[in-house]
Amino acid sequence: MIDKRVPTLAEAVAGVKDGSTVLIGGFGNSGVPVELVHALLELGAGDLTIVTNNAGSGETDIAALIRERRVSRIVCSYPRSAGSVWFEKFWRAGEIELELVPQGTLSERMRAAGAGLGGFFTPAGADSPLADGKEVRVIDGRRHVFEKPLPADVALIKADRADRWGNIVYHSAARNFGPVMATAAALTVVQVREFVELGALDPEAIVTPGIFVDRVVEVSA
Amino acid sequence: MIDKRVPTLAEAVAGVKDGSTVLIGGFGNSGVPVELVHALLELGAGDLTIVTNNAGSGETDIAALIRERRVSRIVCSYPRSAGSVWFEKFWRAGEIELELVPQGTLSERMRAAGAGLGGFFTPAGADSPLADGKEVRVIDGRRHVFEKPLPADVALIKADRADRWGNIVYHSAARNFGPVMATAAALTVVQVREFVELGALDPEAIVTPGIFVDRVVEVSA
Amino acid sequence: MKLAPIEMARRVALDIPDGSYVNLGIGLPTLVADVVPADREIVYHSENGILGMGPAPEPGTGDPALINAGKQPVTLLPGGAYMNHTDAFVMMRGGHIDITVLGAFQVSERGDLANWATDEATMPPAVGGAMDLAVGARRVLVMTSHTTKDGRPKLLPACTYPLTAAGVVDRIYTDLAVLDVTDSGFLVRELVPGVSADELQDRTAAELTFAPDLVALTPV
Amino acid sequence: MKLAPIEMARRVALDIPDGSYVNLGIGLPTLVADVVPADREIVYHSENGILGMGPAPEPGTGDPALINAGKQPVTLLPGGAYMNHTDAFVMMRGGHIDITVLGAFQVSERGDLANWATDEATMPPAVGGAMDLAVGARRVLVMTSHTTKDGRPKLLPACTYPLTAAGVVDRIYTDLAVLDVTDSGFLVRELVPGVSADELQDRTAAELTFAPDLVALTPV
Repeated sequence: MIDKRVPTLAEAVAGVKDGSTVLIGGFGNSGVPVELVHALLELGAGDLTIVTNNAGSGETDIAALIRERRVSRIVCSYPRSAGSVWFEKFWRAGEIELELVPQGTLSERMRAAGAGLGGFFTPAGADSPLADGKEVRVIDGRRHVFEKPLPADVALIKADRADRWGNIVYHSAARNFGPVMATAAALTVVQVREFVELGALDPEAIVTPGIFVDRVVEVSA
Repeated sequence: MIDKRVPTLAEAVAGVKDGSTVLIGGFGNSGVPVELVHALLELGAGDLTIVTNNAGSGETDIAALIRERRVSRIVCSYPRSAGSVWFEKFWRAGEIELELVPQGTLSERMRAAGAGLGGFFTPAGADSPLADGKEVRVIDGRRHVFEKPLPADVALIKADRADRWGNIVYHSAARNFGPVMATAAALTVVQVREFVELGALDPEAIVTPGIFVDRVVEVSA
Repeated sequence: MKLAPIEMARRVALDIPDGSYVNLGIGLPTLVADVVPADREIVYHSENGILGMGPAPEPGTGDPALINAGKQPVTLLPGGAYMNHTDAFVMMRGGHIDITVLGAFQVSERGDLANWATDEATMPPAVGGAMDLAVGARRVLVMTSHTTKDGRPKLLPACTYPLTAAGVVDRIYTDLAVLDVTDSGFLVRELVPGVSADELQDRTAAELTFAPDLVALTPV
Repeated sequence: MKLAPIEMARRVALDIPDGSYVNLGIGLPTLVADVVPADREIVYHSENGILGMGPAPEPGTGDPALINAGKQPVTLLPGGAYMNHTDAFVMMRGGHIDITVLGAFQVSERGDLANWATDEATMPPAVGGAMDLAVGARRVLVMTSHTTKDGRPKLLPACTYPLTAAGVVDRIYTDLAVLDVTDSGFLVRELVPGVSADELQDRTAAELTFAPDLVALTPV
């Protein structure tokens, strides 16, 4: 029988190792798997590469991971925000490496990893210094830059509901990076507001099918 | 006001020109926009390049387009079927050109067109004669073949319901190529079983947002 | 005399046709949604996976997860849809957005846009979705003050800051003028009353051409 | 003595663990779904956008749009989901399918698979999703008669037909034997009673190695 439900946040993140690449969902404060990130903090894994859109804000979740020196490298599109104090402090001190990626390319690189593709050419960034050192090719008269897949060891995602097969639906704009991150990681962990019975989710409306999900954990709002 | 609903099949396909590249949804007999294809036949446009998974069967829809000599070229993954008599006849006579594309590559090439990408490397087909004449690159120890975007002039799609913004939901496995074809064509035309009021479709479950759709027409079952 | 931000937004709004799919950049451009004529139905897109975005909710109401690209609370209109980030960028990069309105640090006379990084190195760089929008939207409109706060020109023969994308800008709306990017450089279409052609040229590093049918850019 | 197709299917089914995501190729492999032990929960994938596919509906019932890759009517189990073609192939090519069972014209001792085209040119070529499955599934099982109808070997030092994919086959289930593809070629794991090692070698063009713990492939 397939049952991807785990009872605790600790079990949800169990086994994440030092040096892992971890995808963390969310855009601003929408869709961030705060409780899973705190469980990762508790677990103690360090030397992490974090792939996420923003570099944390305030004192919780991603900012806390950075503050506690668990993050050696961050791959993101927009690290700056009102409260990105810890990231900025470590970045200025040269203690955290930043790989800046245009947001569409960030998402597409994860998709390529999940889709088993070897890379793609995109016009985004091809005219900018972000293309430095990368292969640039003119296709149909337009400059394109070659971008590689971005696979990961772990994805931490927040969603709304899940069944025991790991089928997932999200809530409004909290969906954001969840579906693509689920495809790109060897271990995909999803926190949801609610477990539902198998068959309760509309098969026309399942956003992330269980094949992409390894563990689901319920976190009451 | 946005209103993509058109009252007749003739208006739905109006303006399709000789020499167009036309994407036609469906897999086997599931999800084929039969009525739209018949309207295209009626319209009379010829010298068409048809992109579709199968090469028609029996005497209707795609088979009829071929029989009536409207198709000069077909791009598909699986032209052979029990009733693909007309395709085989014209193919043997050298009167129709066939570009055979692995099914995942067919779908992915349309996605690349819709997504504004310049092409991608895939392992599918890289070891086969289908890679002949194409760029092959070893990535992470595996052979990949470079595949180009496949954009089109027109897409003909069958779905279940639509609102006046052109938001679309599908029915079970008839969804197949519809969503990706909708993104890849300059003119996307969708036949649906039923029009619904704006706001009637669940925003969490809309599969093809109206931004990808130009015309919708109701075809009663 | 120069236009206030809301007056600039009203001018931009006039150029957004009924039925357009529009993405408004963070900052100044977001003002445009508030002033589009009421008889036009516009579908607003947000890079974080919203199509058919509506205005901010009443204070104290609304869905905390439903925010726009600038992380401000918004609503969803009837007919709106949610999608994942990858699909939101298919819309942007794939040429499905009719119009984007973006801010700018610099625009060159060839339509090059620099709006993500300056030459200072004290703040970490950030790019977001600007590059995908700039290369992908069918029409790229820039909305910006004509000069920097300390009076330096933003419209240049060539950008000195790192590019967002080359040759993408179609039209620029400043607090002084409306300019098209043409094959022969900046063409001034509209000019605020009280500012002379010479004065505008003085505040512009690139050479300007003035349209024969130059129109007064009167605040509305 | 050789195995009947349903006996081959039963043998394959034993190697499909509980909880697997499985794609069965058209033809012989589809038999496997009917004989998987009832205590195993298997999620079947179909390339046309179905995950969690169930058996054929009762005659006269069912959804005409709900067909499998072989265009036969099927059903959807509770927990099943529909997806578009592109996403169905993300699952296939992206390494998310645990096991695929495919038919074959030829398999080489290096695990090369030829299952889409022969050398005859009278029929138009057709490929379908075979290449994406072969390169993408975590484990590629081949289910085939040991020789062609006219007795020619299908297991070869090198394929003579155009390849589907190189070096992808993990294990082969024939009507005579179960063979692993190893770094040193075909390793026979199980052999039908009544067929000697020499007889099997006679029907195989590639050189065979026999496992020290060779097991009798008894029909179940």
